[in-house]
Amino acid sequence: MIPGIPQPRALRWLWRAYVAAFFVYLALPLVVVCVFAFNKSQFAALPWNGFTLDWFIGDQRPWLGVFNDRGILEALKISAIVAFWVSAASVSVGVTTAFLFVRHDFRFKQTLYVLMLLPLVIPGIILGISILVETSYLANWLEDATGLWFDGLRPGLTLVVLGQFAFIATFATLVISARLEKFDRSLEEAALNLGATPLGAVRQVTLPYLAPAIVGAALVSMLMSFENFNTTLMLVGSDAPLTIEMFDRMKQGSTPVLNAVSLLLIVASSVLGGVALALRRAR
Amino acid sequence: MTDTPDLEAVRLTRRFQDFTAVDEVSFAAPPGSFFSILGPSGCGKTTLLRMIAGFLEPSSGALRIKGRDMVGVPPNRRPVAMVFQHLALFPMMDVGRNVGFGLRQRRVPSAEIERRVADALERVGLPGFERRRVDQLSGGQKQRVAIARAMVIEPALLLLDEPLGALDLKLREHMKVELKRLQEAFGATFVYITHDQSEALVMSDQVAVMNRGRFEQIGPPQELYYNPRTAFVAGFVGDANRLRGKVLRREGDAVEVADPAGQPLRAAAASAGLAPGDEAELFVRPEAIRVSRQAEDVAGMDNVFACEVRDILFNGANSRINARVAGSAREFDVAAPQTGEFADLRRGERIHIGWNAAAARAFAAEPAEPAEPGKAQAEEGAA
Amino acid sequence: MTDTPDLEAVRLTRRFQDFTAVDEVSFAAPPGSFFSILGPSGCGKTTLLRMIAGFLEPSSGALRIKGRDMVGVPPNRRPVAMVFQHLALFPMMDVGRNVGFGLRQRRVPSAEIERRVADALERVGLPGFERRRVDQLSGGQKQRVAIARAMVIEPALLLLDEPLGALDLKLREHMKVELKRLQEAFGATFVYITHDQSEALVMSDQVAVMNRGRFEQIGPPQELYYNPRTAFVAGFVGDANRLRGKVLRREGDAVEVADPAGQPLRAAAASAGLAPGDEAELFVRPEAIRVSRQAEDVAGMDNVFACEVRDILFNGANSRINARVAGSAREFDVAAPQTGEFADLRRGERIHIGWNAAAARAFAAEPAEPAEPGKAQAEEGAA
Amino acid sequence: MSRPAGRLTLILLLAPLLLWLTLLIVIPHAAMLFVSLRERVGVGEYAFGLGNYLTFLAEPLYWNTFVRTAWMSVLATALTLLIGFPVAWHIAKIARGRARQALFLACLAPFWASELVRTYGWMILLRESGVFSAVLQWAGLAEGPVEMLYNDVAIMVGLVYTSMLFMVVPLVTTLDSLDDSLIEAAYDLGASGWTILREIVIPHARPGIASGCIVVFMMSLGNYLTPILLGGKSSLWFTGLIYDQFITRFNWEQGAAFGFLLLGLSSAIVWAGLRLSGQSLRSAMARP
Amino acid sequence: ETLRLLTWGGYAPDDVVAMFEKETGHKVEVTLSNNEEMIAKLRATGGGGFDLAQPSQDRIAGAQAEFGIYKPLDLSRIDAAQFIPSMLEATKRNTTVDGKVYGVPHVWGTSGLVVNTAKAPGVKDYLDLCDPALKGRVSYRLKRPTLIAFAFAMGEDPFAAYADPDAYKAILDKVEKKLVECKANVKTYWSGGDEILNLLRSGEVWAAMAWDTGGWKLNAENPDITFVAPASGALGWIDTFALPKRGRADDAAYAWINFVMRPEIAARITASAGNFTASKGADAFADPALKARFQASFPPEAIDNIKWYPPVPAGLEAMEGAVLDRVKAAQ
Ligand SMILES: Nc1ncnc2c1ncn2[C@@H]1O[C@H](COP(=O)(O)OP(=O)(O)OP(=O)(O)O)[C@@H](O)[C@H]1O
Ligand SMILES: Nc1ncnc2c1ncn2[C@@H]1O[C@H](COP(=O)(O)OP(=O)(O)OP(=O)(O)O)[C@@H](O)[C@H]1O
Ligand SMILES: NCCCCNCCCN
Ligand SMILES: [Mg+2]
Ligand SMILES: [Mg+2]
Repeated sequence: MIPGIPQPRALRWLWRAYVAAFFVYLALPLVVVCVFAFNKSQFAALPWNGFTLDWFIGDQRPWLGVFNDRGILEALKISAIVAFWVSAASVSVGVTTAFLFVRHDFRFKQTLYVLMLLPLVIPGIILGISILVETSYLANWLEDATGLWFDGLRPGLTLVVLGQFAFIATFATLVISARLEKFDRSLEEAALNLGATPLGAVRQVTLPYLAPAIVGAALVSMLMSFENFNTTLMLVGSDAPLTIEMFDRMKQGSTPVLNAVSLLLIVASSVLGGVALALRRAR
Repeated sequence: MTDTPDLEAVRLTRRFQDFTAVDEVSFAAPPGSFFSILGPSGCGKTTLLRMIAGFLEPSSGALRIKGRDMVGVPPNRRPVAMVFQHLALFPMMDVGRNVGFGLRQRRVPSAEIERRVADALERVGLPGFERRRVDQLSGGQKQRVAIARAMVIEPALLLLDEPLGALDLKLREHMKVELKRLQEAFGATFVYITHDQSEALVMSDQVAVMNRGRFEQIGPPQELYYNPRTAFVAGFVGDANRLRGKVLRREGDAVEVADPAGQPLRAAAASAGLAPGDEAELFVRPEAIRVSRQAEDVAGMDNVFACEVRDILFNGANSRINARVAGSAREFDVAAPQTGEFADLRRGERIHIGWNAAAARAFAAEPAEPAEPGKAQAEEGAA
Repeated sequence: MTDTPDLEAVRLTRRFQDFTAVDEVSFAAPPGSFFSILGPSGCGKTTLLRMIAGFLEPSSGALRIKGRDMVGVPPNRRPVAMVFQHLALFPMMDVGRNVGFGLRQRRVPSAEIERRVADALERVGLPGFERRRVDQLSGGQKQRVAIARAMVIEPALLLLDEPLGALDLKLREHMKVELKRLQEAFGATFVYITHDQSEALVMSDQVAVMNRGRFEQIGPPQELYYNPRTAFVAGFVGDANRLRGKVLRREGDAVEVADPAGQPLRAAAASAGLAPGDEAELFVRPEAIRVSRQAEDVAGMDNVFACEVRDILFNGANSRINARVAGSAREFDVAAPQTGEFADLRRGERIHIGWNAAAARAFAAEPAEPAEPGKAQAEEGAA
Repeated sequence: MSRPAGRLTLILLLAPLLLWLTLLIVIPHAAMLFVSLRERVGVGEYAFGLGNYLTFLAEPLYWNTFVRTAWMSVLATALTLLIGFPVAWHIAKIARGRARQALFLACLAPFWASELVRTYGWMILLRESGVFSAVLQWAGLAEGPVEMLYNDVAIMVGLVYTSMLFMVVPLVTTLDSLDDSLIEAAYDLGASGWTILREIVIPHARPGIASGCIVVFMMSLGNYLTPILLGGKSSLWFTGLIYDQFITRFNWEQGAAFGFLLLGLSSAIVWAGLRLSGQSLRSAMARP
Repeated sequence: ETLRLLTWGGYAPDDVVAMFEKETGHKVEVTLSNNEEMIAKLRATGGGGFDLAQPSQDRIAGAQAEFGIYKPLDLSRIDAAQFIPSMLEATKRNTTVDGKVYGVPHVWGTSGLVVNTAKAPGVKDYLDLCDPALKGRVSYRLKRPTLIAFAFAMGEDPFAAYADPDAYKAILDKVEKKLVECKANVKTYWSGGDEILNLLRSGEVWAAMAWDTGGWKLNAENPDITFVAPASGALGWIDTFALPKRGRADDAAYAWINFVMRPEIAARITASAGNFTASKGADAFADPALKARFQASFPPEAIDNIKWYPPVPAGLEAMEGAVLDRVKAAQ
């Protein structure tokens, strides 16, 4: 298939069929997950026993729906809290780091840049255990030394946030740097020239220019945090975020309440993702 | 208005490491004038302008605006406004907020901002454009908004860094005239930089020709065109045929230069210091050469050649004849007379060309340089 | 060589959905000629060229290359080669492999490829450039490599889609002449598209002026310039002053048109069908207008106006006087005589201008159109 | 901006980065290395040594899992490339306007739902009482229920699915930047489709292929969920071993050693990939 | 106070939590887990993050010796009268380290076989799971109970060998071989209680080694499926209450223990988890149908044959882990 060049009809059809098949392959698992959220069966499998909304609104075990499932709701809340902090931290550091790498020259810049990229090629589980090991030893040492307790250094939400931040910050930095690089410095100079102070120029011109990237990075960070599993698994304490809760339930063998949560997740993240994409377009 | 120039530079110099981008440049732009700095790419124009705007510190020399010394004054405190090459309109603000930006920085009350913005937009011919988004404007409109934004703060000086560079040909032609009219309307001093000689010639009261960090000549456009003082100016401003040869004789300002193709070439105006035996470069403008089918028609002129037509470059009023001197490799570009008298000229035909010594100028030849633009540059490539 | 044209199109048409991009275009390019298609952006030039190259199927009409019908023949089977607007040199190959690409596809033995590549590079003035990387070439060199790459396969026809568009001004001037010389050297038929009238005029044997999918006129450059057959051609090819008015009288080809500023305007050549009462458009080239300080000098001419100098656009040999008719808003662009006789003309001075009916042409006025280029387009913005 | 102010800005901007990289990347890995070099010699007693690494060498099971994980990840990467390339080509070069946007969006959408949900979907599809089995029986292609879960093919399907986005997006980006006129020029000069693919498209897309492959390979190698959930009784995966050492054997020392081995393996393969494709980490990864 | 409870599925049903919260004002957060993960989590947190854990009684002493993740119970705060005395004593004994008691009993039950008698009528002992007729229809966990169970079924006494690592190793080798042979029969190694129920329910699995309670639950839905006490003896386990070393809500933890050991509450837990508790007198409140199923599965001689887990000495688990890995890796 060559763009703009006439092709035999059969080849064109074959090609289209392949592309169509591909998108069916992409959609199938998600569609199936969603459909089985409405099956009147305790088990997400065939046969189809009829339509039900119990997995959303049921209030009696085992027909307990998402909206009445304390565990799921709690996990959802935890995920949201984690996502909020991860995204806030990643975006803040992303902005400062983007300015650093785009605007400044200093010794070891290249080395630091490569180091900053590394989290992208460290398997999540290893990131998780390495932070677990570090903080455990640190906590043990601090506790031995002071006799106090350092709960923040033990598996729990703080570590989950830190662990996710460790690699999501790289994404945020890349997204924001990409936009900052495209920023025409003469806009800032124009602002100075028109009487703005250096900070005023950044505030009135540069940051508004970066806004779509910042919001986009925040949304992407939230999505990544929400769906992170590998790193979180190693750092989670008593408060399980949604993916961990769902994984535990899957291992335990759960009712299609999982399908219902998944459906909600798919809808919510598509909306968020759509917004992030629209923002990227809007530049 | 006093006689203090709006802008005055004295031996202004800027070095980057061991490279001197601007080299002891001195000039003064009188109030209300359109002052252009014309030079090839990389000659230091932007560096100079950025020093005036305060984005770069001079390495040495003095810079005064309205008589006030500018050294150490940050850009946001200087009474200059700038129109950037790519205009640098703020894309996140509408036209009104763009134009009002400078006033907001000065904490002008918002009612007054509104009034002055409306007024500025009116003056650039865009009344009521306040709520337009920047990306909804055409190239020419953007240009005018940039000027309004700069002029609304009533700067002593407006600096323009090749603002027409990004426009397409037709619009550029139009904006040349427009810019000059705006300058007159605002009555402000414009300092305009460009590498396009036709822009500088058409718009300016004064043009400074810059080359390798230095000013080669400052003067009104006609003076540069008709009385270039250096070989560089002669070659860079306007088209010219360029001839090299050894100086044979010198009499006052007039010289005779040896030409391999036959009779010596005569020029009435030679630069000082050009002595017999020196390598000289002669410049003759295509429109200064007379062309005829009959040898007699040009016989009385100081320099005459019998040629063969190599190409006819028909281009309406700007048609050229490319003629090669018979029995030589020397070529001339000759303006085809606008009378249309040579419309039937054919390639290979024999013609006679001639020009008077008064139409030619001679300079000491510079060694051919990569930084040199014009004809020579376009010949690159034939390794 | 026979008389079969290298390229022949008969009522060639291409529609996109309900939009007709190329509309019943017919023409023939004789062997060895330089054939240009000139038209404003969006008029359908690229669409036409892509049909010739085989990247688009015509909706109707016939297309023959060297007499062979081309409908249904895929691009890689057509005896044409194309030089793309951005040249489309393969950045992943060196110059030699770029030029040899077409030969490799034809399974020419590699020794012969080497020989022919060296030969082609030699002919475009780049001998020994085989091992250079594409990004090490200057703009003009790239241009020549693209031509070598296309010519090495000895196509019947070379198609060029605005190949100079990406070059800067000086280089473009130079390459105009160069391209024409290369065409002569290769002796091939070039079909060249451009929206720049000066390119078309300078290089071509024949120019087709295209507008909104149709050919308005085909002819040699001089004919288009001096005898435009439509208002569009008159306005698009070369500069012209454009005057509107109602037709008062018609005598043979001559017409008289009412002018608000006073006496009627006379034109010797009017398009057919222009009748009294019709709205007409008159075209007069700036260089066809005589200018003088004395009214007597122009008194004998068919059209005369007393004017005031509004602007002097000094540009060396191409200087213009912008004159406004006294007591009216009508403005004229007049070429300043190259004699330098008006060098001391000042703004606001009174002058007299005049031209003969023979220098003006009249056409039925078209309603002002956004697709129309030229002066009118540059006036955009003043809302 | 004056010099001291510039310095202060630099320090303020540098601080968060340095804190992040040292506290969350450098020191943790150093700590992990340290732990991996501790051997358990008795209840609560440890000594320094390479014992944990020797255990790895001595036990073929660990070796095999290591090699198997690497090999399957390479395979998954290759499959993802083969399957994704035509689609990326379609999006970048063939689809136009709104269709193009829609297809690109359709490519992204599944990845906004979590990996867990995607894998769960495959479980519902593949299991014996699942959709495929039912469809096969309904179509008469199978007599009884067919189990498609719990085997390596299922793992492969899941891995390819899960990484598809990370292949398609960089490919679309690079293919998008390939000027159509290069293809047309080649075609115009007589090239066939294959020649164009080999001589024009692939050389141009190399950076995208490299970055796509690196990311997909990393994701497969470091995957935990997919092999566990889809692989069932044969779900041997090196990350699983690491998890087990940490969680079910409480053997952090061994787990840390495994972690380091995995890190070494991934670094080595990424490095080799970059080498082969003439890319740098910077050029391959810095394209969000 | 918030009580962060680390426990098994079914041990903290919603209604009980609600009653407790209402009565005491403490809030309860439940995290479901299994023995290994409980230890792993507590190890990672240094005994923090949770206020009350419920590991099995045999898994406390070793983990405590190695990692020190629990704190001793203050027995004075536990209402001993609510416990079945023999079970309380046995558990205290097994969970004593350095003279301090770390666990008291809560729920007890057995592991044995859950069989779909219509499809796999012949399954009476663990080794029957390896019958080629059951290819692809069997499931068990890949955890130490399976090793122990197969060892008993192969005529060994692994508990007796606990003190003698070499002997234990020899037994494990035998078991490993058997499990590798048997692997073809396995559909998947299950890990969660509801997972195996779903597999049996849907007919994907016909016979499994599983907890008794699952069998009884399914029996209520489908009479073909039931728990079978294996001929070589069911394995008896007791899940306990233990206090993580750095729990912060001891008051709530003790309150919870005393609350759920009340007979009427214990009966609710039995109803939810399916297993009986160490609560004295809860029997009276238990569902008669459940009791009936228990009696059907456990005739008196089967009860006598239950093999109760002794505490696992530290270090054995590493040996078992390697065996389990190899079984998993086998093709
Ligand atoms: N920050 C810098 N460091 C080193 N050299 C510089 C710097 N800025 C400019 N130069 C050099 O100074 C010279 C003049 O640059 P400048 O930008 O002023 O040229 P210009 O006349 O504006 O050219 P153009 O027409 O291409 O914009 C160039 O050779 C450039 O390479
Ligand atoms: N694939 C297409 N679908 C619909 N309309 C098209 C398509 N290709 C071109 N057109 C339309 O056909 C007209 C002619 O386009 P074409 O590209 O031939 O113009 P052009 O003369 O080459 O212009 P330019 O000088 O800007 O390159 C334009 O209005 C364009 O919008
Ligand atoms: N080896 C000990 C097994 C303990 C099982 N507890 C099971 C709880 C099931 N509901
Ligand atoms: Mg510049
Ligand atoms: Mg075009």
